[in-house]
Amino acid sequence: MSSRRREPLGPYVIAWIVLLVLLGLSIVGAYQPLGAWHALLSFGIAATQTAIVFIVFMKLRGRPHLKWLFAAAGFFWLLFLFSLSAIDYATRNGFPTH
Amino acid sequence: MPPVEPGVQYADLEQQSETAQLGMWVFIATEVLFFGALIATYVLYRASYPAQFRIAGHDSLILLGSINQAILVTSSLTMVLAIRAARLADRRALVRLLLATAALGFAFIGVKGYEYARDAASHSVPVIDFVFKHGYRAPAELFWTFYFIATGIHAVHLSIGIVLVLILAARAARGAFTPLYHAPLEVVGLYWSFVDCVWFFLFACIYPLGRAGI
Amino acid sequence: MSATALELPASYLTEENTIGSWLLTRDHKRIAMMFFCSITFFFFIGGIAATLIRLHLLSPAGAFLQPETYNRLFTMHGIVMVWFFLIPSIPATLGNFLLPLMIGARDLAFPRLNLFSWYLFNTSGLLAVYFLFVGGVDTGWTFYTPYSTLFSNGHVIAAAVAVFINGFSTIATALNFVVTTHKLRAPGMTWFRLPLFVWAIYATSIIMLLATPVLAMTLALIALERLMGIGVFDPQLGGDPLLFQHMFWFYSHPAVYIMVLPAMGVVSEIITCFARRPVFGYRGMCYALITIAVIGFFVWGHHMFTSGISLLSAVVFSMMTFIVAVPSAIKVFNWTVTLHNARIQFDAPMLYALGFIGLFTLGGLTGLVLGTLSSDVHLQDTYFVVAHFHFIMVGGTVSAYFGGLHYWWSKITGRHYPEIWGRFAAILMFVGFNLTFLPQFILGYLGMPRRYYTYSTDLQTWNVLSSAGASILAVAYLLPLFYLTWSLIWGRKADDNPWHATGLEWLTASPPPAHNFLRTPRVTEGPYRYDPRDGSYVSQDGVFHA
Amino acid sequence: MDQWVPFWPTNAALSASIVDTINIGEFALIGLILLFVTGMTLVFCVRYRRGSPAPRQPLGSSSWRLEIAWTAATLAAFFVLFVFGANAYLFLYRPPPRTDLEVYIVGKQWMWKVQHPGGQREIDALHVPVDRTVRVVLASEDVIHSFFIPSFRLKHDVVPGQFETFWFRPTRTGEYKLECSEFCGVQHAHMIGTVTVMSAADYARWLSDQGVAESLSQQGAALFRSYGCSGCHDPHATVHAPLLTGLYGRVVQLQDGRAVRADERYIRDCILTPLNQIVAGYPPVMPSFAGQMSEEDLIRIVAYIKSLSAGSSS
Repeated sequence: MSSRRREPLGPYVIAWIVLLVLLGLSIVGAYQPLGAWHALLSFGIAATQTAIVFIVFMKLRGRPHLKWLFAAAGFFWLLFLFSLSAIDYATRNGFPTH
Repeated sequence: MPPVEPGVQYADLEQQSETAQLGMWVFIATEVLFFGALIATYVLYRASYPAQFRIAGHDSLILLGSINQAILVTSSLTMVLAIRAARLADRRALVRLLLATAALGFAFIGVKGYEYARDAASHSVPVIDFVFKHGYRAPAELFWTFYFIATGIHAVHLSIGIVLVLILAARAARGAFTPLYHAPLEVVGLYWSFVDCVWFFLFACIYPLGRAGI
Repeated sequence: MSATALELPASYLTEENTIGSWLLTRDHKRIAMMFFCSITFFFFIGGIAATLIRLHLLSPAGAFLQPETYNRLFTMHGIVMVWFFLIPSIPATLGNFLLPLMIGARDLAFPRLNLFSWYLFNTSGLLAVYFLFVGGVDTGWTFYTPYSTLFSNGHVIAAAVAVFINGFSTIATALNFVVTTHKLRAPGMTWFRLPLFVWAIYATSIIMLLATPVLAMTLALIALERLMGIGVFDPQLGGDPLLFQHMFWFYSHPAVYIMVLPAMGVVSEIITCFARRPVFGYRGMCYALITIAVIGFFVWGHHMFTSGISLLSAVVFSMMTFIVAVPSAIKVFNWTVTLHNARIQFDAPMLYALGFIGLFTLGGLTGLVLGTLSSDVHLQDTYFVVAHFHFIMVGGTVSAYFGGLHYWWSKITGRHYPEIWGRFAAILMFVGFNLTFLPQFILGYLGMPRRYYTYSTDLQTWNVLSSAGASILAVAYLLPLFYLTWSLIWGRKADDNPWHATGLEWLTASPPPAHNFLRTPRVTEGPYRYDPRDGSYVSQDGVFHA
Repeated sequence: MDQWVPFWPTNAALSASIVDTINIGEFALIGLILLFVTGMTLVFCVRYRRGSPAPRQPLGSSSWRLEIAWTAATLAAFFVLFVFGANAYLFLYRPPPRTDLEVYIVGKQWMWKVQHPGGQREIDALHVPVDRTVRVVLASEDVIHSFFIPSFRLKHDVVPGQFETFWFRPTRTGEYKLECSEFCGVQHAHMIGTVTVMSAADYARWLSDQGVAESLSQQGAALFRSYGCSGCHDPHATVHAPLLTGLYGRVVQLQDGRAVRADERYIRDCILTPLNQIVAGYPPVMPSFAGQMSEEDLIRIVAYIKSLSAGSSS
């Protein structure tokens, strides 16, 4: 955290522009006939945007290095919440009615 | 300003700052699970009732959602620029950027409020005022329930963020932050950007649905 | 004992003694003491409920309670014991007190957050006491939908909010522990020099951080559903009650590990000290703790084998359940082998720890029976399950909690507890516990469902035995309350390291001064460098003691 | 129940024999492990007590061989248990190899309502013949219940909003407890009843003594007309709706590409949420009957639709 180091402005602005472009892509993509790929596209874009914010705005690469561990831990456990309950839903005989 | 002393348990300010940032990252991990649980319920129900979710999602207001995303992304930018200003000891820019961040936060809440009003006008508020429109069945109400709970909890998070940023702006105006000591800015900045990330996923859940025909 | 002791200022207990100085303290030791008072209060609330339940079940028709009252009592017993006693028990008291001492820190990373956690806990506690007095909740601690949202006439919303707030207290404490362990270790205190108690608290905190938010969200949804009639889990509105169970157990199964991992840590400290031997397989013990913390998240579905989840997912969850049992088995074996070639003293903490091993082993093994898919079809929701989890949580966690309390009592208060009474209570607890819960295994296999306020007459013998055991257990739990309080004033004064143990917490005075250490200790040794041949030891700062 | 102090429940069904066999093996194994651990602990405690003259070996530095050995051993033992348990579970919870009889049971606070295919009804009681495979279709009208017969070592939860099915094969005549094992409210402990297993002759006599005019599927046929189902699903109807003859048990091709077997659950879903499974080639015009039919009426109509399939078991 040395104060003498140059503080570049460029990465922030570029990241901001990329985020807005991705937003546009998400909107345009929503109107394309992609069928089941819609979900993948919109969640893929959300994940990419999150990755950009984490890495550039939240400086995931600097000190303290351990933040990698915790940034990953949340998503890792979430993955298991999703996948293990999805096993049930995907292979249960039909869905609850209403 | 007198130099800031580290807490008794810390060797120096740098250790204290790193510890505070690590604390926020750990908190973010819990927040990922908090919102993740909600999004998990959404995904499992959407997988159960794809057609109904498309029909209901089509009625969400994608223009307002997109404007809001642009606002939030920009506010994240002003937030990191504020931290940069603190590092460069530019107090004027720091205060202005913090105020801009809070203003963008307010703008988000304002747009969100307008969107809620429009949703209410089209009778999409579950339980209170819900009309089963063209092809709506019960799962469509489930979609709108998720919409209001998720965006509501997100708005609460954002409001907390606005309060924190305003407090920081007041402290910054008094010159509390220096290139050596600005850990609170870093910590709140992490929080702010994370709330932004939550919105990316809520956007993906809510707005793109059912635009390309149902 | 050490030179530093003479120059130390007043202890954390005597330093400043106004009420304000306690209520606004940032000292982790004082906050630990305040947590200790809070959870003791709730332990007795929950204990009273348990006593009434067991008294009522003396008679097959039910002795004196109305069904509504009975249902509220077992719900209250569950909610209070799980969230207001067991989950904070070891971490918030012993963990809070010892973690900074053991790693050589002067306080936790975020002392104000620590205090805030105590206030959150008490806020939720007050809310809990409130809903208990205005009529209680009758859903069972599991809050299953749609009963809790559509049919119950108890104060479900108040209970959900109480547990929600309680969850944030848990998260705050856990966050503090994790960050402290990462950032505030004394020089030389590498990860593999940490005492196992620290490892256990760390692993527990990870579970707390990542499981509790899911519970918080689930309970928020339950409260909203009940309050507004929205249909997240309501089958009439397209919701799925089983999704609630998935979300609930995603937290509540790891919650069992939140309760038992710190107990494992306590027992590791006690056994090594009283066996005067290094723990067998230290690294294996560390890895086992972390493995349990991770894999413990993947087994929640074993609470749902009979609920109608897909057969494939049931098979996956069963397999995971067997896998998570392996590290627990390793720990039991390692503790047992630690006694080999040892030099064993049977002081009260050791008696509690030995009791823990036996009870935890039986609890874990009967857990395997329940994890076996076909057996669970018969045993799910019977008294077999009740007995099994009480073996883990009460036989395991509460035994270890009392063991730890006795072991560190001199450090916490500067006084010795009366040894004879300590041993007597430990033995009484073991006997009373087994008498209470062994008959329940048989009741369960005979098919007595849990949460029944009446039962058929042929089951009375076992129920009476269980109630008899419960009365012994109640006495055994009351005893320490009396003699430990007595020792605060009349107990023999303790020196810095009465057990001749190796940890850093024993290097400072008993009770420790405000910021723990005058000079930050330099760590050169791993934990548990005891020598069984003559009982000598090397403390973690490298000093040899004969 | 014939023991003074019961220790082991009676074994009255095929499932009980299966579950007991695995459990006895498992109890033996955990008994051995428990004996081993407590035995070692006691021996060490005596031998290595502080005052004892036993020699203490210098401490070995390597422990990993032993640790890996017992990790592998426990993993292997647990895997065997897992395989036996999973195998038996799949046998118990999958559809039976052959069905002799079907019974429909609705749980509600706080009773079990049983409907036999012949139209006989009973509450908190279930009569079944011995040595016949009985398939049970479960439904709940309110909260989650769990249908539990300890002497059969079997239970299955009943989640509202969907049918659950399981089966048993009684092997001993007599009366056995029937219980609800999932907490369901104030009178949860009184949601109990009796399962009576009878010889084939007694069972036939019991059925005829009930004095029922219409079978379940006949009752369903009447409902099929009164709810207006026949208006579209009748062979002579003008609306283009799928014919239901021979539907039950067949594989149905859905519009979204899925192929599902038409079981009770599928038929129920089609009645309540028709838009979620549109049959390929048909317009999505069927109205939903959610909230209009009681669970018992649903069961009757499902029984009728099943009766339209030749070779159906009922």
